Amino acid sequence: QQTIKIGSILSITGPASFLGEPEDKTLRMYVDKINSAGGVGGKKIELVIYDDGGDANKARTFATRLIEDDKVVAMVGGSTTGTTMAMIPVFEEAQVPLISLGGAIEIIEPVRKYVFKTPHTDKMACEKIFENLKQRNLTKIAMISGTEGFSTSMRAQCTKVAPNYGIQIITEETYGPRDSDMTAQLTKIKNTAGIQAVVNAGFGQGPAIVTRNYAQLGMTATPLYQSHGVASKSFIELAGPAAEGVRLPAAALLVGDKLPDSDPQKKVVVDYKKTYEDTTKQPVSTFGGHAYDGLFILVEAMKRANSTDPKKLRDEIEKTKGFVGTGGVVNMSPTDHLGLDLSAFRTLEIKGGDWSLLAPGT
Amino acid sequence: MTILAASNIGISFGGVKAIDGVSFAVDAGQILSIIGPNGAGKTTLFNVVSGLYETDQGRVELVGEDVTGLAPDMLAARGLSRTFQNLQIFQRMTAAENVMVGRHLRETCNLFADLFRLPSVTRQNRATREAALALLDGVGLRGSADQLAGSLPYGACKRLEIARALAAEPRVLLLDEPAAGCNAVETEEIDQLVRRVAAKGIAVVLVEHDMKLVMKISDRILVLEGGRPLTEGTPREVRDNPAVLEAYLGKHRAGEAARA
Amino acid sequence: MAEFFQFLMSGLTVGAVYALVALGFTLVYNASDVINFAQGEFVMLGGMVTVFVAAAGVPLPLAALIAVVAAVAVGLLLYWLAIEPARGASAVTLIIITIGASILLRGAAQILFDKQFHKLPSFSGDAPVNLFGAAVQPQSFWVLGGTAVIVLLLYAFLERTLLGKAVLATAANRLAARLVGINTATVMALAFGGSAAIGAIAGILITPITLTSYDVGTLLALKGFAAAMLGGMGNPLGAVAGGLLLGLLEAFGAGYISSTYKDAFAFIVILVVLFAMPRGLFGRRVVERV
Amino acid sequence: MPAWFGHRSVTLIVLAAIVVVLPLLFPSSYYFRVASLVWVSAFAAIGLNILMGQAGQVSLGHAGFFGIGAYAVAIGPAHLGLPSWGALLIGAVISAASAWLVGRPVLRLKGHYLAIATLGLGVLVALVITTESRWTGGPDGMAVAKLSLFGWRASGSSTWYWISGSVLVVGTWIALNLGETPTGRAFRALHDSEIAARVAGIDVARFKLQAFVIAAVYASLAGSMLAMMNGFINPDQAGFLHSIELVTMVVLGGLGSVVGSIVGAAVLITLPQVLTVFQEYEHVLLGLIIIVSMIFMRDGIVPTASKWLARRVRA
Amino acid sequence: MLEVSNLHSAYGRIEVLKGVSLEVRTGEVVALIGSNGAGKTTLLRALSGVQPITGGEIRFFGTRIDRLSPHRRVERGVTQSPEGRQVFGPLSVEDNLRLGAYMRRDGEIESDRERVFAMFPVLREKRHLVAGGLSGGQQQMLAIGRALMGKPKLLLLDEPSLGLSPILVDQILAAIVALKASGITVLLVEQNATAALEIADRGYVLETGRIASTGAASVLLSDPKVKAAYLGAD
Ligand SMILES: Nc1ncnc2c1ncn2[C@@H]1O[C@H](COP(=O)(O)OP(=O)(O)OP(=O)(O)O)[C@@H](O)[C@H]1O
Ligand SMILES: Nc1ncnc2c1ncn2[C@@H]1O[C@H](COP(=O)(O)OP(=O)(O)OP(=O)(O)O)[C@@H](O)[C@H]1O
Ligand SMILES: [Mg+2]
Ligand SMILES: [Mg+2]
Repeated sequence: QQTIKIGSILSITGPASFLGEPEDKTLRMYVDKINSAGGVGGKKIELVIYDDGGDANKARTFATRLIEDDKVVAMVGGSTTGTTMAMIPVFEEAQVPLISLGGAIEIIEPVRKYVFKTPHTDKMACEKIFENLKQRNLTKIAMISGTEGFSTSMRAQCTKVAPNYGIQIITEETYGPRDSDMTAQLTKIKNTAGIQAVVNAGFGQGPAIVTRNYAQLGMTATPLYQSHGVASKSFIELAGPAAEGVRLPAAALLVGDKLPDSDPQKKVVVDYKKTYEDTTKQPVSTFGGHAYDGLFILVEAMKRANSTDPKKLRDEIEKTKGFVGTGGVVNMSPTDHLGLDLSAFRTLEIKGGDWSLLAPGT
Repeated sequence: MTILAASNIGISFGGVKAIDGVSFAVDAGQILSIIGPNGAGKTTLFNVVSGLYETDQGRVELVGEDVTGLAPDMLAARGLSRTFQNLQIFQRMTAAENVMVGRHLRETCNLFADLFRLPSVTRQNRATREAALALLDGVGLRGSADQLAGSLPYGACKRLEIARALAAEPRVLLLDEPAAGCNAVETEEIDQLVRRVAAKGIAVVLVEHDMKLVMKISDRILVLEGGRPLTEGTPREVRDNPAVLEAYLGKHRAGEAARA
Repeated sequence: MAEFFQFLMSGLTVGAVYALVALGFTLVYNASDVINFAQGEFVMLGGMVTVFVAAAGVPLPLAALIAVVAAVAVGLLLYWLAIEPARGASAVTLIIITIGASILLRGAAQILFDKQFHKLPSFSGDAPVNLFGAAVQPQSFWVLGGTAVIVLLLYAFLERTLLGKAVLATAANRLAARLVGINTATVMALAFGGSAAIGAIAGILITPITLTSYDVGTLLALKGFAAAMLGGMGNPLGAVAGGLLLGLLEAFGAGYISSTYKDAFAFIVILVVLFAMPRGLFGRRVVERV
Repeated sequence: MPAWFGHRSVTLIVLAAIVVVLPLLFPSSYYFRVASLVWVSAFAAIGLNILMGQAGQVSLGHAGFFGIGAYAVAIGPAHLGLPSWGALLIGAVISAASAWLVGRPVLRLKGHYLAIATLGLGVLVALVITTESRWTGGPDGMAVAKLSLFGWRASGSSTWYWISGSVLVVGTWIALNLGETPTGRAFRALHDSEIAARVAGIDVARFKLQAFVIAAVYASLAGSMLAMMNGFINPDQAGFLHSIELVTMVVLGGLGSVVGSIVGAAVLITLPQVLTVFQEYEHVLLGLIIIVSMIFMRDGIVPTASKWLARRVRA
Repeated sequence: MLEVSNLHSAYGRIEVLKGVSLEVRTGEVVALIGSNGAGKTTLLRALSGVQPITGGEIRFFGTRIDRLSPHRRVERGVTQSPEGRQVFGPLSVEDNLRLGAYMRRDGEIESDRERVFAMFPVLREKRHLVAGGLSGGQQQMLAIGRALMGKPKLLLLDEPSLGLSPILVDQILAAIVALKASGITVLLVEQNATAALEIADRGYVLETGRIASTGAASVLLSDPKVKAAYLGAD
């Protein structure tokens, strides 16, 4: 009996472990499920996972290892944009598909033949936030962002798309990934005249501290937007009551139970959430969901191709249409290796210590 | 010819004058001893003269040139070498290598030649090692040439320092208690060694508490007390000076010094 | 003006965090001349153990106590299993051992606990206190107060007790220390246990502000180390001065210059200070006679 | 001929032989990749060892120079239209020049104070690289053009294996050369006693600076090689943790031992690859291995092993 | 009081003490002489427990102490003024002395310190200064004073006169005689062999790790072989 080898290089430890860990758990969980249900086309999936610790150079080495030694047919992974970017040359050269779980748009723009991704781009997050701001007639904003890859990239995208929404970024501040107090930066924002809203691009514990300092400085009258980088329950827990009223763009997964039954994603996200939380006893995050999407886009493509030849897989992945994942409904094309549109994002507001789905137009 | 002349040297630490108004001069081939009670400032004087401490006052001349305040390596290049009361050997190098370092100023040292180990470097190395071995022979350490200096007994280290200082072919040599830690027989060897050095025309300044040695080999003796000069003169004059007797020699020792 | 005070208080808060970590370095350094790179992990243990024990239903003060005990146990184990067997090795070797220990402890923590961030409730609520127009978290006062208490105790211990002198003597000259009858192994164990306790207490005090996770140690250790050197290694008062100064530099740098380059600003000042005062602000002048 | 000459060339020949023979044992080009990483890291470590092991000056910011070299070959071709090899040389020159400039004041510091100052310099370099994203691509890094020489483009793991392997042999040769020369002796002398070295006529500041510049150039070249080999570079390679990793390689292998640096690099590069089978226990084991080896081989792997061998041979 | 039998010690593979046996009786001053590298320092270190031994026994008042750690030996009354002074450089003179009495819990520490100050008045003058700044001879005084602060029963002195001015050498030698009178036993290593033997009761000659000869001090002083090797032509 032959097996199908799928590779995955994730940042299970290190500064991006909050991405890699749920991704790792999700992949293992669902590959077990698939295998116990008979595998794909009668073959079992063999998952080869390496932990790059967030180190791009290590990721690059593991990429070679997956291709050369393990001879995988495809790869789901690269938890971050940084590690993904380092691995892309290897997969392009070997002509093996890579479905990245990294956030930035530069992974799929320009389109590379063998590179796909599942998470919404940072550009979309900016657009979603600005869309909401525009609806509220808030046009003068301040940005505060982390200095790691995710936040820097999102900040750049926001700056780029802001004019499209008539948004003016009046002032920008940054904080280091492990900073423990952002009151200095927030004070400057507070004392800048005319700020109508504040947008925070960041992940990790930083946004929680920003949110707390924001409340501490009594700035809550000005709306605060977080990014999809905080889309896990632990953000609400860490930020505590200070998180009340914070808005953010996020995937449907966070509010699965609150979706109307008519929503096409409802079943998928509710199932995934239940499976994940039952198995791991930890609250679900959208990050694990990206891995779920990546895995099943690949598996579906495999079924359609009825082959495990990497090149055929690639072609089929590119043809993915109407795939309902945790991140949204995916429709890929030769010019779009993500296949999500803005509707995949929901705008959430934190209310009573929980996510709530914002009614359209508010 | 006067090789080294220091005039009116003074230095203080934390407001306390460690030495004040000390002068001396030493000629080629001469042995000048500096003696005095513990803490009189002998070592400090050496430290000033060899450029380790910056002076507050005074002037140092080396072969007629004003070298006050010059860095130790510049002084070394002008012919001043010294040994240390508190051993300063290169622990992780062999005895031979210690002496080879001493020949630094006699070697051409070119980074690129060294990096690429040009033949000239190899040639020079061989010559330096020969010279080092000869010097070790002179202090009776030939047998320990390839032993790590850190594992040598105390007395051997003292002699190693002398060999290293001589390796630079100095014009003036400052010796800080070379015979400390040597028994009478070994001190006798130091005695011979210092005489040989002086005979080559090197000016020697000697700090030493072994009065037998000092009285025997010194041409002149400078006595310090409390950082100030007490007296200066020939061994006989110094030995008979009652102030020296009281401050430094003590009664019993005076007899011993007299016997020398 | 309110802005100035806000920066000031922000700087003091962050600075007190650094100061607490820097204090942890002091004891081990004073006993052995070794920078214990696992010091940050003690801080992490203090926070994480408290979080997890408290989550198991133990009242917070007791959980904190357990955390300190646990950290001390780890500190002693580190000494007995890794430092003592390498007795006599060079300081660099010992430092690499502490780096190994820090990797190990981080790895163990990620298995034993998890990789999530955690918080502890602030000791006296979250309602900000208004000080000259600056809004200050009440926890900042706990951190500042804790720093003050620890530095005074440590200073008194090192300067006023015989055991404290024995610690200094052990670092100054191990051989001589043994010859006068100091049990250097016990002194070292004490230093490691003590600095683990300081680290753990730091971790407990700062977690309500900084949050914690299995890998908070690395950066805290880095900043704490910088603070300790800025103040002058080995001097507890210097550690605190260095920590507060570093925090203030960052806050004022972020506030008045550029938040992106605030770390650069801080390190440039450290470099300039060291060029002018090669032993930090309050470092002991070493006199070595030749 | 003195004994050390034979020793030096024997080391070189053995190293060259290993570089040549190793590929025969490689089942796939993944092994070429890992081996090239070892060679590149070893090259950087050898340079750092000249500074730390011979001259006795720590640097906790050496990855900064590694980063300068890496970003030179990234930025040069991408933004300035320079050929890669030219950018590599310019990177080395910039590294040397900045080492020379900052070295004077920094190297006056001693011990842990020197450590924190170099650490600070490394942090500054990493910070600039992370922040000036217009040039460097920011925290996510940037692509690096392939090395091309006279129309031939270097790509693929095995090509880089041979390039890095040959460069390592040359680097080793130079480092071995240095030991028994006036410069090498001056380094070791000022390591043991600055005062005695100065009194022996050694311009201590100048020699410290030389060691610093040499080490910086080694690191810079290693950084350039890694960047071109990966086709990609990000600021982590210039960061604090990478500096620590380099220092660990040097000490683990053996301070002052050129071969030690190669062994130290080999251990620290291959261990994480081997330990992946232990999954989440990887870090615990890595830490444990570092601790245990330093306890039982406190002078480093190679010096301890050669002492042990010498004893066996004599017995 | 002290019996050493067949003591062996080595640095790595190099054996330095090759079966040393000696004896020191209560109230005696015993001189140990030998040339550079004979192993005198190694022997004293082994007695204090800071140099591992590879064979042999050390008995102190009849009980074996060779397995005791250094601080236990200090507790029993063996203190040492080591070769090379080894003062605590960054600590003050006063702290150095106080640490000399580290194992003591009695109330006479103050008065003992006064005794040391009386013996070496410079130390009183410099009591608040760091020991590292003292001159060589002053550090030597401090090392001896520190050893005395331990209230020893057996005092091990490794070249106590090293670097001291002639007056002080006389004083030290006189002090040793006085110590003996006050009941302290002294094992004295000295390069100044004549002076050492003049005040000692007995002496041992150590040659490359072995005891070459022993006897009453006066006998050794007039032994031609000893004279030729250690006392020099007079
Ligand atoms: N760097 C220093 N810091 C503080 N005090 C110093 C320093 N150097 C010297 N002194 C003081 O200066 C005085 C002279 O010391 P020095 O070492 O020159 O004496 P010396 O004559 O060599 O004595 P000895 O015969 O004991 O070696 C001493 O009292 C010493 O404490
Ligand atoms: N750390 C060490 N490593 C290796 N060998 C050593 C070490 N210390 C001393 N030795 C060797 O042990 C032997 C005895 O040394 P020791 O210091 O005991 O002699 P000593 O009689 O005290 O000499 P000195 O009169 O010079 O003080 C010497 O041959 C010396 O080379
Ligand atoms: Mg002196
Ligand atoms: Mg001795």
